[in-house]
Order: sequence, then structure tokens, then C-alpha cells
Amino acid sequence: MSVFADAGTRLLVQGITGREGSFHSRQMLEYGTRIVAGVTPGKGGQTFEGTVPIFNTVADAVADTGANTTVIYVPPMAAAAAIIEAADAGIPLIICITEGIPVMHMSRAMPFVRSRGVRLIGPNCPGLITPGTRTKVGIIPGNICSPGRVGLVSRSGTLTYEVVNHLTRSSIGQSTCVGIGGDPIIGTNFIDCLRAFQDDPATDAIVMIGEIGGTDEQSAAEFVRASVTKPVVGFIAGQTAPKGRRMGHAGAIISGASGTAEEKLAAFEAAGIGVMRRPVEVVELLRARL
Amino acid sequence: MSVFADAGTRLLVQGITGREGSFHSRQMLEYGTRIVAGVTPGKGGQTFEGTVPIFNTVADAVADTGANTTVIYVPPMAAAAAIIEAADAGIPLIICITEGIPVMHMSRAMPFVRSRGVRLIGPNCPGLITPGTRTKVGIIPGNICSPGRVGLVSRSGTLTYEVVNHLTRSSIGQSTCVGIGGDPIIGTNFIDCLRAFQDDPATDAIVMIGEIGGTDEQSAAEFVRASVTKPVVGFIAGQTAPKGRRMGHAGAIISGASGTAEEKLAAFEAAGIGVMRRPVEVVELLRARL
Amino acid sequence: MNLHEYQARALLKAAGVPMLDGDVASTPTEAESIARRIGGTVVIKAQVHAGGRGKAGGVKLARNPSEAADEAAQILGMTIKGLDVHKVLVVPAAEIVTESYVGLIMDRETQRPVFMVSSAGGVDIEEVAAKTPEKIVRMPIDPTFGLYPHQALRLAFVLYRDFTQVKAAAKIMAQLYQAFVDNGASLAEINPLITGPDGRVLALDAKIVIDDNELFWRPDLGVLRDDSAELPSEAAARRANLSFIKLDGDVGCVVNGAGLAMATMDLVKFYGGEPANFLDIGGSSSPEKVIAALKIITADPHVKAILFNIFGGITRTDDVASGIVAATSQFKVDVPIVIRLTGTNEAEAFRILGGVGMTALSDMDEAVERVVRLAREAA
Amino acid sequence: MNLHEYQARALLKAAGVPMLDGDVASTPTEAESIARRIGGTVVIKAQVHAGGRGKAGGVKLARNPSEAADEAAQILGMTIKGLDVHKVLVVPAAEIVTESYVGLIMDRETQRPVFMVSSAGGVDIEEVAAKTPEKIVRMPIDPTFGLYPHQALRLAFVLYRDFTQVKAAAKIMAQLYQAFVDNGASLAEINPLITGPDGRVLALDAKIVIDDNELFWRPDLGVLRDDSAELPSEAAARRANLSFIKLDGDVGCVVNGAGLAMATMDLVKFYGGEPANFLDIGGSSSPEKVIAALKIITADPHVKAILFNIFGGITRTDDVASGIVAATSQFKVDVPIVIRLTGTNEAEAFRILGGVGMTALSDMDEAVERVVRLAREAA
Repeated sequence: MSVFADAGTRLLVQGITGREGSFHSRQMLEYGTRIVAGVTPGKGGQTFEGTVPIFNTVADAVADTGANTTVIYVPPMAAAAAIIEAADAGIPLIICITEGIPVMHMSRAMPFVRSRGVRLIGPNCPGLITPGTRTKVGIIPGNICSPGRVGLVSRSGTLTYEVVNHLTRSSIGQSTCVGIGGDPIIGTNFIDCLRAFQDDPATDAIVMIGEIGGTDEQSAAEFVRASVTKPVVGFIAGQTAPKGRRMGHAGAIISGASGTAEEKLAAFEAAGIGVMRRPVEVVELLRARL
Repeated sequence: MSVFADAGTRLLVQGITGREGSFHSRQMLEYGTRIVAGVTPGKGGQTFEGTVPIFNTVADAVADTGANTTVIYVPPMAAAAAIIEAADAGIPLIICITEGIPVMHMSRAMPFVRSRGVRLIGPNCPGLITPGTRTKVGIIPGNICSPGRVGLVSRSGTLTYEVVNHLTRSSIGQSTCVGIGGDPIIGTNFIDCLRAFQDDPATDAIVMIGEIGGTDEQSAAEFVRASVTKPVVGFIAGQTAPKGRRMGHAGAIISGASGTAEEKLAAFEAAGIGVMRRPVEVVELLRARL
Repeated sequence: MNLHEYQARALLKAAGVPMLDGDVASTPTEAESIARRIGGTVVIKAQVHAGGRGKAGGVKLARNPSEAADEAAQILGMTIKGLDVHKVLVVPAAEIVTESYVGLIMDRETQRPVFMVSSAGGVDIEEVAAKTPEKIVRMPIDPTFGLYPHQALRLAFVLYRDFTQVKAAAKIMAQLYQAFVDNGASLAEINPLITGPDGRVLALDAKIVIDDNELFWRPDLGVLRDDSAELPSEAAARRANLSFIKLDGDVGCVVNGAGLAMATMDLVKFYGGEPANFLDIGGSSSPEKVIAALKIITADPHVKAILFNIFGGITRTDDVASGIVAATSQFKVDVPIVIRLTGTNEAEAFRILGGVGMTALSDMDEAVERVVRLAREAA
Repeated sequence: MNLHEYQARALLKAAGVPMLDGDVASTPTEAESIARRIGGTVVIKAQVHAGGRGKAGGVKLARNPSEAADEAAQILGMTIKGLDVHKVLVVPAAEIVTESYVGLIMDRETQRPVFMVSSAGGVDIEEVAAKTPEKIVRMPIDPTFGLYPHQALRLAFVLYRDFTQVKAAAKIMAQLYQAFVDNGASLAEINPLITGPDGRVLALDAKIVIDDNELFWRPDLGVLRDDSAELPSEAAARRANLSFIKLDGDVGCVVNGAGLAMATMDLVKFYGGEPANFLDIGGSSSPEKVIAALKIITADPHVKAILFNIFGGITRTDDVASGIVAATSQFKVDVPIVIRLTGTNEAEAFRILGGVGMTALSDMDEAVERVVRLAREAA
């Protein structure tokens, strides 16, 4: 078992013939992911790597292959439209890797996504991976993951890999790792993932990795206090960042009194979440709780 | 009992100080309708007829008076916006009398109305009346109605009065009369009303008045056949209208093979609906079925 | 309101839809000079609100400017389906490789604009719809979100396989949708959408119908109305805000509400008469409207008797009574008038009519029976 | 991207927002001639990306053109919060009866634009928000439907009682919303929105922040960027598509991903060091980006040691390795470099580095400890 992606995942790749799309599609195939279709308008009828059929539209791909999950690698200016196309075609799970999508585009896309009742993960996220079923959707390096019973959710990309790497090296496997992305507007938040992990019988403990800016970690901590019975450990990046400066992506900005690392860490502690001061500490904190 | 409007109706009038709005508000008050508020932007703080408080916005009116139904008399170019304002303020029942609203406006307003889960009756309709509780919302003349157990639903305005008049003069009272309007895009259709009358313990029989154009009457006949156990009698206006000409409002146009009076009457007969050839026949057809 | 082809072309061109150069002419000389400017073979097309112009001889090829003048002279004198041709469109003759149909209608059922596209274009699309409906792909568009790029692309893939043509067609879909929305259309179509020998995708003919309700606040569209394309009585009625349709009978009808007006016509037939018109004075009617209605009906020499059938709701019957009194004092009405009034302010209405010695009935069947008898007696 | 007041004014003016006449000047002479054209008393306002200009002496009254030249000369020589003033805005001095605040932000929580209006305008709105939050009315707008007239009216009624002013303010709300959407803003505000003695409603000062992600396809907005308002190193980083922030420490950091970059800074501090910068080379990085990053960091004389911390996902570690090799062959790096690489294509990356005699670590803590030690040794 796992959350969001598993052995039943029939994956479509939007932008499969682009530079990023083709590179990571090969990686996903190598890892074991069942990619059933690709979409690149104008290249319908061709195949990717000799095995994956390419379609002109998502609707065609879904009709022909029964794809039930899609991952998006198209360029920023077309990415929100790609999300909408996938939602319109009724794909219940959309993972958008693309970075740099205008926030206004996402603000317009989200009401459409919600109106179709589908789940979007991202954008500007590394996707997810379920090592137990060799199902990788996105760009999380498969070789750093191992099957197990710890669920991981993170706003960050590479910081996630760092933490997962520590887990794997310490023989603590993962049920599913989910990167939710750090953009101002994202489809799936901490609470959505915490709820899924809490309900997942294959997950025994949860790691959440947040950062400065916004109030999502505080809300998530409150949700943990109220509704999560499994042990949770957490990390907040940006503890030493200077206030009022924007750090890399829009998520990492401290505006006013809200969203500092201190606040978030205090919320974690109040909710009984084990606080990691360094990424490596994830191992001992989890060991103490499992 | 009755449908949509009854003793619990707390009515708001949008456009209460306009020519039509003020005339019909007086008529509604005289009939006995509980008008709790009016809205005319810029006239907030004044009162109508010395008793009804006027507000600048629907939200203010709802907050202050608990209005649960609204009737709209504002000019065509502002009417769709008035519908949206009412839906946004959470009023669960909106009746729009205004005629001449651009169809594109309605096409844009309907998704908003549906997103708020509220019921719109109209536009371009005479509204509704429940004689048993002296509740009139709209412009149906109260003096032609009488309390009783026949429900009436109609696409037409004045033709409805004609039929109701015959009923009253023959001592056949009405539970509720609803005019749904003849515009291409309307909020509540025949089936919605048939379902409500079927479920209403105070209604024993149903009169439906349709006209040429479209396929609503055919769908309604199918619904009657499948789901209505109470007796239904029906009329179709435009039996002698020349084909291909538009008759008065957009509803009354015969496009292609669909929507002729013959087709509709055949559908009525197939569904066991008693067919009136003249308005006056409503009386004997109902008497035979009650 | 129907637009002429040349008007629809102008709106689509403003939206960016690619089409052949061309212009409208009211005289053979104008047609000649347009043909000279264009060069080569041109097509002269009658601008009338009627289908089947080609079959009626309203569309002709001209190989040079002088032929263009001759053909234009011919067509400008024609009457097609009862409508005089006042203008012709002159466009280059196109070499056509493929013909498709692209249309957008405001659909009652889905309550939204619906695209209809078919690679079987160029002919009567209604025939295609009737005989081979599977050749038409329909796609409703939620006006809240507008036409999404992937929707335009899907529609374009219905028509073409070549990706350059697909992209061109998708762009045209977006432009057509924008023109439809921006102009408050109830129908906008390109038929045919062609590809030529060079592979370019072009709109060859365009049709747009504007929702009449838009015109109130869109004077820029209102000026496109061609009064000469209507019967004078129907144009006069429209200007007076009356819904009026001329019919062939002898019983003039003035009714409030379209449903009651149709039911009245049905009842005239039922009692053996023939209605001379459909006339709906609308909901909120003033005495002026009644005067205008009486003028229009009495102008028809076939009318032998006139029926007023007014059931007051939003219409105040006293306004109608005042209108009747004012009209009959302003001009002489030579045929008998039967008045049926009931509903809002009816007591006042009866008082007003009584003041000038007129009477009114309350029952519709009684009134219709009487007016049919009076018309028959006068015939 | 922050816009200057004069740029924000131009965008709002284009959207129709009424405001006082005015223009921007780069020299005292220009300021003088603008003041002459305007006539009467004017306000000279420093155009810098910093709040509290007034308190810093960057906003002055001038009663005539010659005073305007003097004040402009003064202000054009100022440095406000570390930023040189290169331009001043010259506007008429307004007589103010009421001052309100109207702002629009793209809100994370509701995922939509949110209006904030308050009749307590003209002062620091953040202070109002903190001390008397009930004085700010917030209204989220669904961008699917846009700003509805009744929403604009409700916001306007928060500010005014006079219906003429309410209507004027509602129109301004709609114009502000349109400017916000059309320009891909993440913030747009008018502060203060004033009424003058004649009752007119006017925008007196404007602020707009554009979402950086919009700039890629909006060159018209991109040209509004004022490079002189940034540190040279930050401007260079931006042109190389790097997220870079200059800090005060001595450990240069090159990291992929904002989260890992912040965690790296945190770890540098944890081990007793001080980061010299935040630098995220982004997801899909090329060797060119690495070269640019190294150039920017080595230009800082305070940097005593450099840490690369790369965890490959979408970033290919071999690209980074190639970039390090290319950079160090192009120019001499005088400080020690500690490289930590792991993830995508790491074997190839180690091979590339090994080819030029460089080594890399796999463990982050180990790498950070080492770079901190090296920096301390060099200090």
C-alpha cells in the first residue's frame, strides 16, 4: 500500500518529447513505472523509446490507454493549460513538475481543477515515488529510495532527497514520498498528504519538511495535533534566513510576523511533532518513535 | 403546503424603487406577501411605502432582515449582475422577472448560480404565487388565483393567467402557480417543477403549459411517464404558427424537425398527459382526473 | 438579428480570422472596380438573408472586371426568396482543396456556446446533421472559463492531420469564439473553412446572428441592421418594440405575451378564422405601443377585423385601454375592433373605454368567436 | 519585480484610474519644467524601492518651479535605505479631504486575488492591519468570474457614503482589478485613494509588484525593471537565471533548490560558520549557470571558501561538475572549493571531476563542516 501512486498507476507523460520530459520518462521507465502514453501535439502516432505511444491530445491518450495519472513537463507558459487539459480529460491525479508558472495562471486553473474534482500535486514540485511498487511519478531519484513504512511530504525538492537519502542509508524505507512544491498556489497541501498517510495502513510514521513563509506548516501542525495518531517528525528550512528577503521561490518569504521558522517550529512542538534541527537527525527521531 | 414559496417566504425585492419594481411590490404587499427588504444602490437607509427598509446591497439586506427569497425587477443590462449578487449573498431562491437579458449574460451567470447551489426561476418569467398562504412573488395577478390543490407550471406569462382564470372561475384552486419563462437559458425547467409538485403533499394534479420550440416539453413528458403518479394535463401554444418563424420570444422558434407542436402533443399523449386543445378545456380535463 | 455575409466577414476579420480580400458593392461600377483591384477571377455573391443563394443564381464567377460589372448588374436586380438584393460581395475565386464546417451556437440544452465542426463542409450542414450526424463533432464551451487551447486543438484535429494546418485552425477556432462572445452572437459560423493548394487555412464564407437583446447596449452592432431586408410592417413593429410577424389571414391580433398570442392565433383557427399576424405588445406596454400596433395592423388591407386580447399582469390593462382610445381618436379605424381585457387595473380600463362608448369582453373564447364572425361578415 | 511609483501610475492610468497629472524627472531641470507645466505647488517624490520615503526626506513640497528644481536636486542626490535615487516624480500638491487604502494581493491561502480596503488610508497600512485589523475589509475574488459589479460596489461602500463617490470608487476598484490581472501582478495598491474639496475620488500614490514568472512572456513589463535599484551581484545573478541574495558571511554557497539552499545556510551556521550568500542554481541547470554562479561568488572579497551542495534530481550532477571544471579552467578561483554531489548522474560527475584532479564528497554534514573549517582557517 501507499498513497496517490502504486501498482495501479497507469501513467501519462505530458511533454514526453521535450528535453526534461524525455530524460525523466526514461528514468521513470527504468525505475519500473508503467508509462502507458505520452502527449505531444503534432507527434500523435509516434512512439517514445519504441514502446510508449504518443498522442496529440490528452483525451485521445486517455481514451486509448486508460491512463489514470499524468505527469507534466511542459514549459511554464503552457503548463497551466496542460493541467486544465488533463483535468478536462478526467484524469483523477495530475502531477505538475514545471517550475516558473505565473501565479495568475494557477489562480485561474485551480477553480477548474476543483470543479472537476481531480487532485493536482504541484506545480514546481518533484512529484512522488512509491518504492514498494517501483512507481515513480516525477523526478525524485529512484536510487535514493527504498521500500518501507515511513511516509514523507515536503515543500522542497532537493531537501527531500537529502532526507530520503538519510533514511535509506539507515535502512528506514519509505511508503511514499511526496513533494508538494513551494509555489504560492499549489494543488495539494501538507494536510491533504498527512490525512492520506494517516489513513494508509502501509505507513507507520510521517516526515514533513517545511520552510519559512506562509502558514501551511502551522495549519498542518494543528491538523497533526487534532487528527494524526501516527508519529510525525518535521523540519523547517530557513531558520537562519534574514527576515524580509525572498529566498529562491515564492514560498520562502517572511512577510510580517507570520511564517518565521521559530513560529513554525513552536507549532510543531506544540503538536507533538519531533523537530529535526539538521536533516540527518531524521533518523534518530524516527527510531525513537517507531 | 406548496412549492418554492409559502408562509415562510421572507422576500427581498431588487429594484424596489424602479417603475416596475415599485408597482409590483405594492401589489405583492397588498396580496399579503411578506416583503422584508428592498435593494436600490444609493438609496440604502430609505424605506419603501414607509415600512420596507431599503438597502444598498443584497448582502446588507440579507444580514439585516434574513431574506430567504428575492425577486428581481432591475433593467435587462443589470439583471444578470443582480442574479449573481443575490446568489453571492446566499439567497437560496431567486426569481428574475426582467425580460430582454442578453443570452450571453445568462450563459455566464448560470455557472455561478449553480456553483452556489441556489435555485433561479426565470428570467423573463411572471414568477410564482401560492394562494393558500397569500404569497405572491412576481407579477401573477393575485385576484385571479384561489387556494386549492392544483399545481401549475408554464413557459408563458399571460397564457398562464388565462388558464388560472378558468380554474378559479370553476372553483378549482391552486397550490402554487410557477412561470418558468421562455428564454433560451432559464434556471428552473419543467422537470424541476414537476418533481416539486409530485413531492408536494398539497398538490393533487398538475397543469403544464408549453409552447413550440426546443425539447423541454418532450423531456418533461418523459419525466411524467417515468416519475409522476399524479394526474397531469398539458397545453402547447403555437399549434398554428408558421414553421421557421420566430414568435415573440426566443423560445418560440421551430428549428428543424424538433420542437413542433405536433411532436410535443404526441409526447404528451404518449406519457398519458391530458391534452388541452383550448385553454378553457383545462377545467373539464382536470375534473375528469380529480 | 441576421448579419449579411459581408458584415459577418468584417467582424471575423476584426477578430483576426484569415480570409481572402474582398469588398461589398451596391452598384455594378463599384463591383467592377473591386474586381479590378483584386485581379483575376472573382466571385460575385448576393447579400441577402436567405440560404441557397447559389441555387437561386445569386452567386456567379466573373473572369474580369467587365464580367464582374455584368454579373453584379444581374444579381443586384434579383429577388431571392422574396428579398431584394441591394448589395453584392466581390471576392477572389479560391482554389479549394478541402472544405470544412465550423460553427458556434448558443445552445438551450447545455446553456452554453457549443462548437460544431465537420470535415464535411461546403454543403448544407443541416443535411449533414440529418443524414450523417456522426460527421459533426459537438463541443460545449463553459463561458466562465472560455475556450481552452486544448479544446481548440481537439476541434482542429477533427478537421486536419497536418500539424501546421491544425495549429492554424485552432487559432481560427479561438478567434471565432472570441468574435461570438464579444458580439453577443447566438450563431457564428464559417462555412466553408477551406485549405487551398498552398495549404493555407482560410474562411471563405461567414454567417453571424446577433442576439436581439444585445442591441440595446451595443449601438455599434445595431447599425448593422438592414431594414430593407425586412417587410416594412415588420421593420416598423421592431422600431416600436413590438414582436410582429405578418401572416396571410384577415383577423388582426394584438396580444400581450408570446404564449397568449400564439394561443390566440390557435383559437382564431379553432373558430374557423385566419390570423393576419402575430403581434405581442410585450410585458410593460405603454399607450404608445398600442397606437403603433393599431397603425401597423390597419395598414394591412387584408385585415377585416381586429382583436385585442390582453390579460394584465405586468401589462396594465388601463394603459392598453388608453392606447386604444388615443389611437381611435388620432386616426379612423375602418374595421371592427373586439376588445378582451382582464387582469391588472381592469376596472379602470373598462372605465376608460366606457368613457368613449367602447365596450370590452372578459372571456377569450367569446372574444375570438365574435372577431372571427365579424371578419367573415366583412369579407 | 517591484515597479517604481511612476511606472505603477502609468499602468493604472492606462487602466483608466483617475489621478493627478504628473511626470517623472531624472534631472532638476526636468523637474523644474514639469513643475512649470503643472503650475502651483507640486510634490517631488523620490522613486526608490523603499518604504518610508517621506520620513527619509525623499518627499518634498515645492511652491514654484525654481523650488522644484532645488528640491529635485536635493532628492536626486540622496540614498534611501541603501538605494540611490535616480528619478523623482513631480505631481501637483493635492488638497486632501479623506484618505483611503485600496489594495489587491495574490493570496496563498484562498489561492486568489484578495481586495483589502480601509478608510484608514494614507498611513502605514501594515500598522493598521496589526493594530486595528477590523478597519480593513478583505474580499477574495474568484479569478474565474472576475470582479462582479456588486463586489466593487460593496468595497466602495466601505469607503464612502456619498453615492457619487461610491460609484467612482467602484469604477476604480474594477480598473485596479483589471490592471492587476492584465499585468500579472502579485500586488497592486492605491494608497492613498483621496477625495478632494471638489468631492472627486483620485489615486494619489500607486504601488505594483509583478510576478517574476510573468516576465518571460511579457517583455513589455520586463523593460520596466530598474537594474540600478539592485546590487550589481544580484542583477548579474538574475540575468543568469540564478536566485541569489547577498549576505554578510564568508562561506559562499552554491546549491540546487531553495529548500536545500536554506538548509545548507542553516547547517553552515550550525557548524559555526556564516553564509556569504543564498544561491539557488535552480532545477534544470546547465554548466553556464555554474560558471555564472562561481563568477558572482568569487567577486565578493569577503568569501573565504566555497561550498557546492548539489543533490541531483532534475538537476544533473554531471552538468554541475562540467560547469565547475569549465569555470576553474576559465578563471582562477583563489579560495578553496568544497564539492558535495549526489543523485542523478553522480558517477559521471565524479568521473568528470576526477579527470581534472578534483574530488567530491557525498555527505552534506561532512561537506559543510569542512567548508566552515576552511573558511575559518583562511580568515
